[in-house]
Amino acid sequence: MASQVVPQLLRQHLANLAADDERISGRGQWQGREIELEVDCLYNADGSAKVVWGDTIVYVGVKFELREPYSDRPTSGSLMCGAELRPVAHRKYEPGPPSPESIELGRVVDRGIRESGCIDMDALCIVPGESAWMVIIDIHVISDCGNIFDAAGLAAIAALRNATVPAARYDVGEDYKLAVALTPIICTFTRVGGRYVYDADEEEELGGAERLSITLGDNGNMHSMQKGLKGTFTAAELSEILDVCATRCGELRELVDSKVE
Amino acid sequence: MASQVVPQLLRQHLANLAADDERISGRGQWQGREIELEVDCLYNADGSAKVVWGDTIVYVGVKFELREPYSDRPTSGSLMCGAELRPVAHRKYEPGPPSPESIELGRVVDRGIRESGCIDMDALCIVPGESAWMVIIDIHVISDCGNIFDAAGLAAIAALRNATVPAARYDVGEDYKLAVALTPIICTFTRVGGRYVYDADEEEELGGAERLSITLGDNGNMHSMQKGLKGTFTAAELSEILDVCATRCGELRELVDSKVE
Amino acid sequence: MASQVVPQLLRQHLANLAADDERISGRGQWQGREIELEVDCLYNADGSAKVVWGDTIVYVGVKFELREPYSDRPTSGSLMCGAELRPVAHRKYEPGPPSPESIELGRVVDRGIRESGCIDMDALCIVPGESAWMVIIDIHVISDCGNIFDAAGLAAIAALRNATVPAARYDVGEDYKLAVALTPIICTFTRVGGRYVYDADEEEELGGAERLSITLGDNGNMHSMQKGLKGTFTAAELSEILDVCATRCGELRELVDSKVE
Amino acid sequence: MGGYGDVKLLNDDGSRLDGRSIDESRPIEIKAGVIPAADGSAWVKHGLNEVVCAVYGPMEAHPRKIQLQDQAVIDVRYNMAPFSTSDRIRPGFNRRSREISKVTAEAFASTVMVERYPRSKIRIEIEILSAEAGTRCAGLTAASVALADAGIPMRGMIVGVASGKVEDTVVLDLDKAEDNYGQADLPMGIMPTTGEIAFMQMDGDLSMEELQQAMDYNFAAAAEMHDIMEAALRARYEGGDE
Amino acid sequence: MGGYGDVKLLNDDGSRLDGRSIDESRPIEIKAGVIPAADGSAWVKHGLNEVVCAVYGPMEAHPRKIQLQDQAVIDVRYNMAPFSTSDRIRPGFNRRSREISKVTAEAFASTVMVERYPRSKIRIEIEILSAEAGTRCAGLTAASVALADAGIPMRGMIVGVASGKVEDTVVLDLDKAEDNYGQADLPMGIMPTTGEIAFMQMDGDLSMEELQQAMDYNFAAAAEMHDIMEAALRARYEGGDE
Amino acid sequence: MGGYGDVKLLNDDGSRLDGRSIDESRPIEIKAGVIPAADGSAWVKHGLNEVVCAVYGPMEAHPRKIQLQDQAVIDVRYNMAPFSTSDRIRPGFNRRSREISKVTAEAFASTVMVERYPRSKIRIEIEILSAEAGTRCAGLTAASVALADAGIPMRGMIVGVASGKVEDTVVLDLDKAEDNYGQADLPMGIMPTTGEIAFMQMDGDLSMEELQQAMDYNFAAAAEMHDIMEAALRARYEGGDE
Repeated sequence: MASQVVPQLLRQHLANLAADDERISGRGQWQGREIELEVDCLYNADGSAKVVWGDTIVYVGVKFELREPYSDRPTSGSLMCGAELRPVAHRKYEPGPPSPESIELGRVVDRGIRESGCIDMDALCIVPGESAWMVIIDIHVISDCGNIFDAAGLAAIAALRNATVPAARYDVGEDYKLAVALTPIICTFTRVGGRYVYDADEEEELGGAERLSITLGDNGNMHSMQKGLKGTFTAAELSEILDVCATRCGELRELVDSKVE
Repeated sequence: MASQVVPQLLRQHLANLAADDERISGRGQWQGREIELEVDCLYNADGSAKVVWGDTIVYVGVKFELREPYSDRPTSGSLMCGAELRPVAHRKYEPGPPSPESIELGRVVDRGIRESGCIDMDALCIVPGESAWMVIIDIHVISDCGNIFDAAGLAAIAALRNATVPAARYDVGEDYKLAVALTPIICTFTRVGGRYVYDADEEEELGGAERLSITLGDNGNMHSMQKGLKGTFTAAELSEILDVCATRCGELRELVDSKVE
Repeated sequence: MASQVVPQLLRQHLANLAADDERISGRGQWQGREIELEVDCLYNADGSAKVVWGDTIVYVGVKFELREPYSDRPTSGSLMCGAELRPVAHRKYEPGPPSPESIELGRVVDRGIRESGCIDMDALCIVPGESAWMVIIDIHVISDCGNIFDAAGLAAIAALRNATVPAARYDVGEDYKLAVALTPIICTFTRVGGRYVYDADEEEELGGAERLSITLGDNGNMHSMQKGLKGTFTAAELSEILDVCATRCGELRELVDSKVE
Repeated sequence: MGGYGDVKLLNDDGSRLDGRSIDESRPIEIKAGVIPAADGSAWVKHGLNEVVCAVYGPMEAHPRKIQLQDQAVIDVRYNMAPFSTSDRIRPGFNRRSREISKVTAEAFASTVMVERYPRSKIRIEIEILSAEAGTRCAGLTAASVALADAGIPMRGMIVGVASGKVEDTVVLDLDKAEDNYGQADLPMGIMPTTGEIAFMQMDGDLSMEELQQAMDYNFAAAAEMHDIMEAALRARYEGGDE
Repeated sequence: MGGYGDVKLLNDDGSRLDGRSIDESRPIEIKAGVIPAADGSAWVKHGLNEVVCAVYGPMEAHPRKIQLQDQAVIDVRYNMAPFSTSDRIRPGFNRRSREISKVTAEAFASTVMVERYPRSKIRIEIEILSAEAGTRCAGLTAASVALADAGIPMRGMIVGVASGKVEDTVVLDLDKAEDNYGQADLPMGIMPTTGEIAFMQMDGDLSMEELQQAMDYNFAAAAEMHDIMEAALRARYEGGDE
Repeated sequence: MGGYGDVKLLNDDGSRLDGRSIDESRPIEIKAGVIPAADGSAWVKHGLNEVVCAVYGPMEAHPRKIQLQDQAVIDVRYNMAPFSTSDRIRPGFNRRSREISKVTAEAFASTVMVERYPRSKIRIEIEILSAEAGTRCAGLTAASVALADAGIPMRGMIVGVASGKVEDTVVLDLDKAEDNYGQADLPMGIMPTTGEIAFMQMDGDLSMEELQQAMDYNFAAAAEMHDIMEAALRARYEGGDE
């Protein structure tokens, strides 16, 4: 039976801190951890990024494959984004088929990128109905110390913007940079000690409740939202979060811009 | 460890009833439950039926797909019939890959339909060696309160007789009714309290023994038989069952006839 | 929890025997068990062999399939070798997906055959880039009483040398014998009672430690080596084993030669 | 969201292709107690969507390692029947269904009084018989009614509702064409009795103002549907199965 | 059953393509005790079919949730080796094998004295080495001999036999061509010592009279084969492995 | 081993295509303590290979049936990230990875003092981020450093090294081209402190003399690499993460 003792004590401690407007890490309510972003760091990937987000570490590799287009979109390429939460990343992860947690992570990052329209799918087509590029984004979490959604989302868009289409490897011309017109950014907020905070760390996640992840595009519009984990929220709470979200997304977009080209 | 206490008491109770020629439901030995049959009830299926058989509920949907014919039968279409005993249908069912129970159900219904010859497989061919229709029958049990074989078999043949070949969807002409020349019907008998009864309900199955399922065609010939579960029977017992079977199958065939044009 | 009591007593017993230069079966340190080899014994296989090695029994069947060559080797056929350690073979085996033990067995036998170059892969090509033979070796262990590596390896090369390419079945000409130029032989040594012995039986494996399997070709060169199970060895121990290995491999190669034409 | 600009989804008079106004739901029918084998059940027909839900439990949680010491585990399976869509769906593992099952389970873990049933499990089985845009919301609604039908105490019933954007206009309850060719979709699980949001996903492109409009539509629709759900439960206990 | 009318399966003199009369079995060889690692085992060669069976147990049933309080669980695996058929079979999951395993297990649960071994498990492993029509029956026969070889008490040995219909004629023991192009097949598991039927499947097209004829053939053949099975067991205990 | 004779792998002066001499390793970098979530970890860059390893434990072994009464179970997963090779690798089951995981686990079961942790489990997670020939050896090296970083007592650190044969010449540490077109490969896991071999695989074609040469190269390289591993551990405990 899963022990609930530690989380209960932790929950109380987090509530006490929140009452004093404090966090266990000493950070402010809307303050994130230190982030290091590195691109072009994986030898065999066509695009890559490594994000060290506090003690959380995520690699993303982008690969391209030539495929026959889907029959209902013969002039379009395609995009696939998957995540693996492998046992390397934390004591809590077990081997086996993809867990619901890893599926959710992959799909939330996928939607943010896909819906932003940052990649022109039609530009990925080589011969209509015959061959088009499939862009494959693989998220590989190496150390999970909280907020893997934001670390993965950041690494994913950075890796995409770093990506080179390997046309030469497939004998369809010369390699060229993938055109990525926009930079969608995901921000995650977690209820800790009764209130929302930005960028929860490992202990805050363990003792916290529901999570809200929001992807904003360059124009400030939302491209994806996802509520996860046990807990509910109100429309007013969402509004407050969205204000903070816009600021944080802007900062992170600048970080990406500073690292690619 | 699976508890055997309830079934043992139940078994004794069923034996006492059988000694008095009674059943737990008050039905006669060869009497079935009330049946409701509805066809054309699933919006996206190409043919469909819903059977409410006492408290047992089964949906069947028929879909068509265009496939390359098998290389050893280049001028034939094909038939696939599968069943899912999903956790929705009873407390006893668990999620996961298809159980032996669901495989047996699908295959027994499949054999009865296939061997009756009610579908002309050669008529399903569009271009020999290139494309032919695959008829896919999906049995979806929603409530299992006994005798899912007969409920599924009835729904399957009714859904087939309701089916429209979606030629327009596949750009190979206009839609047309699937030709179903015959109406094979399955009847199941279960040893309860030492003797056979027709159409066992949930408690009779729990406290009963082996099951005999027989599919009869329009001409009264057998197209499939299957003995399942622990128990044995004699040739004389089979003869008695076959007599009853012919009568029940005739009644059920009339029910199907009354619902499809 | 897996009981370790029996193995511990057994280990002590094996150590005492080894101190007196004895084995539990009465065999000498480098002496193998009786071997029966039969070829052409499976009706539907294209090549087959059965090895009865002491109380260990292994069947190998070879089948051919026509496939499109791999794009990086358009003029080559291919080879696949797999093993199944099914529950039939021993009380210890469980049903389910291939275990690490069965994967290791298949891959070690595969490497010995593949690396010996005994099959000319280019001769398996029918039309470059379009169709080539895939040779499929299936190892089926029926009774595991120790040293399945050597029994499987012997049966595999014997079945290959017995194999007929079923060209007629695939409408690509007349059947002909598969050309197998060489006869790689695998020998396995196990640390028992602290020293290495050849051809460990069931009890010696249960109370023993690491295993060294070596495949030698006709010219005496090594084609594969594999250290398995818990334990370490020294370079000097390896040298001693390699000397014995050459003798045993020669004897087994003669056995194969005596059974296939 | 396809977001294909060249498909017309609004008529010149501002109404939608199927004649609905922009803040109008598709027709909804709900029945409670439709699956005799289950402890509680419901059937929801929402437009062309058809969903059944069975609830089993509370029962002992197996295997023990999934048990929670101080509360019940909510185990949800959202499953699309193979015949529920235009192209047949192969039975078995499916990433989309796994994700929906996960967030649906988390929604109900927030509203069911799970602390009353330590070490136990409540199974919610959502089966999609016909899918025409909006099945996750219909599943939420069906599950709430099935839980109530099973007599499982909740802080309130979650109502599944969605708004979206077509031709730059926020509309309530996208149908299949609007879902395929529209610009955004915002499915939510709302508890009208408390105003809480227990479920939310969104994809597409939505400005802050559009989000506000979509949420307003969703809250209003949820309140209306809550009445229908209550009526279905009353019908079940007062007047038999209809 | 293929039922293709244009394939000739009977000669003009009424004999079959392989020369057998219509009530004649293919040749059968049986050996007991062929797998040293097993508690009991058997090998059956029936025409071109070749089958081995190992029995393990009774042993403790694992995991505990499969245990039955008052009897042993019979666990059967019918498996076709990849090289057992003309086209290679990929190892692993297979619907046909699962179904045969299930009904075979149920047959032996009916004849093994399972009540003597509460909470335990008896494993029956049937491996098809060569398949040419009739392997499920050969598997039943092999399993009976292997169980007897393991010393597991039974109410009687199940004998696997089959009759079928070709060119409108009922014949005993279909071979591969007759199975592919014939009109019906009726495999049964019969206990000749009691006259009980523990296993039955049928497919094709069979009138009531034809069924009666097929069952008569099956019962007669089962009695004959039972003698061969007993002889194999005697040979094992009296005269060594042959 | 491809063994294609027509690819030139040695220059006329006897040096290799990348300029190395025949007994020279590719450059190696090692860091300990790179994964904050783990109990111990390491990063190894060996030529173009890049590998990280996390160690968790000793922890209670679950489920109980995998427990050993008198020692710890060593549980190794060697996994190639999907982007680690030129052609993307699909995540999931993979025969090669399973085999490497098995023999790697057996190697560490031979050197970790498993008898100190009965009934427990030590997890070793090897993740290949970039694969260019030699990843199983880099994984062995990384795992040794990660185990030491986790404070798990060992009889010695296993060092992963390999030699092979190209153009009939024995060379140390094959790179990708040499691996693809060479004649033999001999990866080993050596404990330089004791001279024991805990891991060995070999494929290709190697005479007894060539084997001796290859082993000599491997032992010498292992001794050198052992120093680098110790330096990485010292750096971790003395001077922070670098």
